[in-house]
Amino acid sequence: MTEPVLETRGLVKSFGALRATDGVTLDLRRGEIHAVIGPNGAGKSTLIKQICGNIAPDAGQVRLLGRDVTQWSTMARARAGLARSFQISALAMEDTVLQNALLGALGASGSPYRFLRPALGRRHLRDRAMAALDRMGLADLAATRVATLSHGQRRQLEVAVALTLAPRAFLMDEPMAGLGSEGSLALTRVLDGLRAEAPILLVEHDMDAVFALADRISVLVYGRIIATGTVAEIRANPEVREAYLGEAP
Amino acid sequence: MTPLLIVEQVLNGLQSGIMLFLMAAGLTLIFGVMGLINLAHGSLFMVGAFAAAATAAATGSFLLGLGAALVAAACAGALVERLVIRRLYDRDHLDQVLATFALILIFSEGTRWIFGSFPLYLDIPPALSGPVTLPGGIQYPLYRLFLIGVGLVLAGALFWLIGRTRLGIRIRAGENDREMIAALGVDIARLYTLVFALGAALAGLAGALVGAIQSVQVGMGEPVLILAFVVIVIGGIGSITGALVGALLVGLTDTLGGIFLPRLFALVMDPAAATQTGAALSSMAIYMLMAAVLVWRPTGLFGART
Amino acid sequence: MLKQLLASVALAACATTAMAEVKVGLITTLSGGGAGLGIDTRDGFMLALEQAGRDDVEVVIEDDQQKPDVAVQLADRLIQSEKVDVLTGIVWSNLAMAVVPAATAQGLFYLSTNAAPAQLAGAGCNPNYFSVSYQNDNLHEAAGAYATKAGFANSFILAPNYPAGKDSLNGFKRFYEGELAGEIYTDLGQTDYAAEIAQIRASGADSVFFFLPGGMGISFLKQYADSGVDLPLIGPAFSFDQNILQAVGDAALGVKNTSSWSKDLDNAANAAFVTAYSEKYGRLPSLYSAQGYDTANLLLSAMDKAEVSDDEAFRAALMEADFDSVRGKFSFNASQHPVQDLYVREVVREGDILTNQIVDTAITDRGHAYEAECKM
Amino acid sequence: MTRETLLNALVLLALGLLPVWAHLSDEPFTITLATRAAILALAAVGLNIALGLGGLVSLGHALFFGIGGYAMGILASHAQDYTPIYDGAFTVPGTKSMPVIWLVAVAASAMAALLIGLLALRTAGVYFIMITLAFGQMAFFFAISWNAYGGEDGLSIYVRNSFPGLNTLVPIQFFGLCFGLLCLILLASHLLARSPFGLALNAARQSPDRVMAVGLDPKRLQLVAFVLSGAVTGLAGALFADLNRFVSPTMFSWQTSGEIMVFLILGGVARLCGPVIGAAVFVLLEHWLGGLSEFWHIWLGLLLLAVVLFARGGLVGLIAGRARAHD
Repeated sequence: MTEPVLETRGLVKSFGALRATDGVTLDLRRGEIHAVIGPNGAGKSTLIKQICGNIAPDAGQVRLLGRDVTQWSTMARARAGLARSFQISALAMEDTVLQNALLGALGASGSPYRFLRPALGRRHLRDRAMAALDRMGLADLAATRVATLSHGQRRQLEVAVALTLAPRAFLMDEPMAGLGSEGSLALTRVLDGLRAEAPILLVEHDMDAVFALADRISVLVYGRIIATGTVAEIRANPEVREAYLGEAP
Repeated sequence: MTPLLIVEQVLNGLQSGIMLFLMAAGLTLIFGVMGLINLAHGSLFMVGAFAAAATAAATGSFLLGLGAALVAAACAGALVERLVIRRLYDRDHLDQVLATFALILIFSEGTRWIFGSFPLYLDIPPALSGPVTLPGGIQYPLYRLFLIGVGLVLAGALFWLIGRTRLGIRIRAGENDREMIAALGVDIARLYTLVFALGAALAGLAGALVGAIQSVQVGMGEPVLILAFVVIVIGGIGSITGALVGALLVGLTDTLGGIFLPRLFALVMDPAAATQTGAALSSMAIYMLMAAVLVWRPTGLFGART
Repeated sequence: MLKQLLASVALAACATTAMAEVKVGLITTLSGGGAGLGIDTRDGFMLALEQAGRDDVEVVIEDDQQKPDVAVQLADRLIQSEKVDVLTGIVWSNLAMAVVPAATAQGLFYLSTNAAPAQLAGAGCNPNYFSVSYQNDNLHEAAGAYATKAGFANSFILAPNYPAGKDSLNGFKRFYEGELAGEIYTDLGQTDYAAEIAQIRASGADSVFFFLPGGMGISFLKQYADSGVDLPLIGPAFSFDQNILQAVGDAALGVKNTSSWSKDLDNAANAAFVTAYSEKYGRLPSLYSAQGYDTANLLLSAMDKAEVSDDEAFRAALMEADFDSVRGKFSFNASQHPVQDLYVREVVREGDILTNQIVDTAITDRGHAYEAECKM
Repeated sequence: MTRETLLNALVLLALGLLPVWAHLSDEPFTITLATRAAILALAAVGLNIALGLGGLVSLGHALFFGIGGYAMGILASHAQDYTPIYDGAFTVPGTKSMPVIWLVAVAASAMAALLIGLLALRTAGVYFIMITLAFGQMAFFFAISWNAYGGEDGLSIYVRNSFPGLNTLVPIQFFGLCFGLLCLILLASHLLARSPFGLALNAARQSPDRVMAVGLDPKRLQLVAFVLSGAVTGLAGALFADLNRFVSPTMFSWQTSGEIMVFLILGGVARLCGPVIGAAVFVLLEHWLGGLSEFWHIWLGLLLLAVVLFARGGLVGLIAGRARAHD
């Protein structure tokens, strides 16, 4: 078997007495969508932050493309090919859609210290940004300010920015949150097509989307993975039903 | 340098620190509760001193002067809060800096307009003047002991107010979550005015207390303001404990630095050069302390970690 | 080039009016914490003009806010737009250093009502620069002379850590023959002197000399009086000026200070000045008022003898100092600084108010220490 | 956008032409005022890079202004006294040449900005405001007690420094020099705002998390902005010193920092010509109000208050409407 693209090994993070993640081990393989689900307070945010490098784990490892990146900064991980989208969208609200996409392209180019020629005049940046916008159906809105976009459009832009990075792995933090059923459906289609380019670690509350998309699902409860498996396996797992699905009416 | 002299200088450091605390406490409360940078806090210090001097001159009573300082500063604070500051809570720090910078100009020149360009007279009441002999034979001005005492009592009262009373609970709630105290049915606008007036009153009182041994003049507030900012930044903005610790640190550094640095330099250079180098460095000492603290702990000693 | 321009303007003026007008630019501090000094300077200066009742002097008054860059701007404006002939009025040495060299280089006369830094007295002296006040070191020198005369042998001296402070202590030491119990430079603008007073107490000194102008002096005097240290204090007049004394209160009583002028100086010009000033402004004059008054009278006396457009003649007329100084005898030395007596005053209470009384003369006919350096 | 472009053009045209008119009608002081406005505007343009684009509220920009000023003062005073600055293994002479002075001013203030930025950018928000203030105060007290260069008295330079091919003593020529530099730096800052760096910096101010997520380091972007900003303000300081032919610690005072910030906010933060309008209006007010009343600070204060409370976005915002994204 080839090496997983992204992998965590026994990630532990405590806040005082609370163990937010308690030895989380999971992997993301080429071509798959791996969903992480769990009730509120299960430690999903803490897990994401450790994978992205926002917080350092007390113990354990994060590996990206076979390299131990646990000590790496967020920026270094992004440059190494890990793209993320934010649960609460973290776009530059005063800027246009295109400028936000350009930022991604600029990040991918790795050389932001160019001071005189306009960013828009740089062909390779612009093409890359427009391609991503096009794919998310945002090309027509390129000149629109993000602040005036609808919630759903901002979600799409989040994904578009991630796309500009041409990453080796996606980490998506509840991309469906707040989208209507139509929006979810559209995004589901996009993500479905994306997995061929780079695998997606999908942290999501929307069960319909998860069950529609995921090749594998891991269930996080109280900081621990209690089960990992295919959709069918997870549906059938009694422990999961009791701990998690059981709670949801 | 005798141990007695060192003890005396430590007392001096404590005294200036505790007065700084009165300034810094209001500043840090106002920042903690309302998220506001108030550059005009020094003006309230000045208002207190002028009110005290004018009242004491008219009535001959220092005590009445202190009362007037409290009332005048609190009123000025409440007024400014209602007219100006209230509109700045949801603005960024930049607007707050500019607006309160404008307030300094208005307060300073307004005071000069009313009281003229010459310093006012405010003296220590006879009952508190002159030195007393402390154990160990230290001759120490009674008034400075009085300042330490008043400062400690006020600090205690403030800790009690914040920690033990309903108002304190609301203030602390306000620091954590504005929406929550609105949900609790507290009238936020009133709470803010009250906190601002409280901070102003503390500054005004400090101005009057210190004014008795200093020069009551226009512009007296700004040096203290900058020191008070240094204090709350060292202590961690929003923390009363931090303000106390920061104030004492700054007071002691400032006082002791001025004495020991020249002596330190005298060990390695000739006396005249040492005196000047030491004096130069000691005037920079508290800023170096502040920079060092911030580099070490970017949110101050007792500030909330982000 | 500019000088030519000015000359031609003056010529044009001559053609229209019978008498040559003199235009004076008075730059002084009228706002902010140091405004009191500038206001006194202005009031003294204007009183003299008013008394003379002349219409051939025009004064343009500007507020420098005690900021050097503002002073420079104002000087530029007065020179370029108002085309003044004479500049005067600056209180502070650092502002004078910013304005005077450039102004005199452009051919204007500068008559100093107060600030007279060493640079302008010595190597930097200029034919167009006259100090009507003193040389900055003078009052400190007088204090040193008095300390020696009074038999003090172990003085503790302190001043703020800036050039005028250093000049002050050097000036004191120039005429002081005893030992130093200690020498301290404080922060500029410092308000608390507890630490310094403790050092004074511990030093075993027999007297204290201090130079702390403005609010610093008020703070120091109050705190010193309250500390129980009862060593005799000596200082230059700046901390005992008429306007400041009331704010210091009884803490200043009995303190000796040195000055080139006092309101009780016994001469007719002074008596008339004090009366007129008090009547007009409702307060007693200060040293700054007196210097402003003298400067205006000096200017008027020179105008009677020469045209301001004639540099050489006007300079000679100024040098004569043919006016009734409120300081009694007054003359200029070769570097165009006063030669005058320096007095010791004591703070006394007169009725409701505190004021100064002359008790001694510290130095007679004092010029200044930098004369040899002035090549003019 | 067009309305603001028009306004910018008008403002620059007015600032550029007024002195020409003044020169022709022999009003040299008007030229001096315009020069002052242009130089102060340049200082604020510098701050605008850090504050407007980078969101770094620095209350310590007087430090760079002062360093620029002292660079001029030190170099020129040594040249004027014919004493070398350093005379050891090799000799460093003073100079009266503006280009050299500018270069030194820019390099020195950029170095200072780099060092201070490295430390100060560990903090954020109010702490950043305060730590920059603290560094400014440190420099202020240092300058006061720096006897070798005049301490509190400052340094006087008797003759304005020279620029090849110009007679800088002629007011209109010196103005032209300052105005030319202002326009050049405005153009540069216009380009900067649209450049890849400007884009990234702008995003770093609004959403540092996003910037990190695309692999860029927001702190480093801000540090570079701070250095550029300090360098421009330092250049303005050197010019200001040359305008006055004088430097003093006042240039380092926190009020100077406050005033530079006032120019910017009065005109409009993050607007290309905001600093220019702010500085010009401030200089005019100072000149007019100062002549009207001894207590003109009160009116200035009230006016500033009115701008903050009722004219958000400063004067440019008032005239040209809300800021738009750069495109």
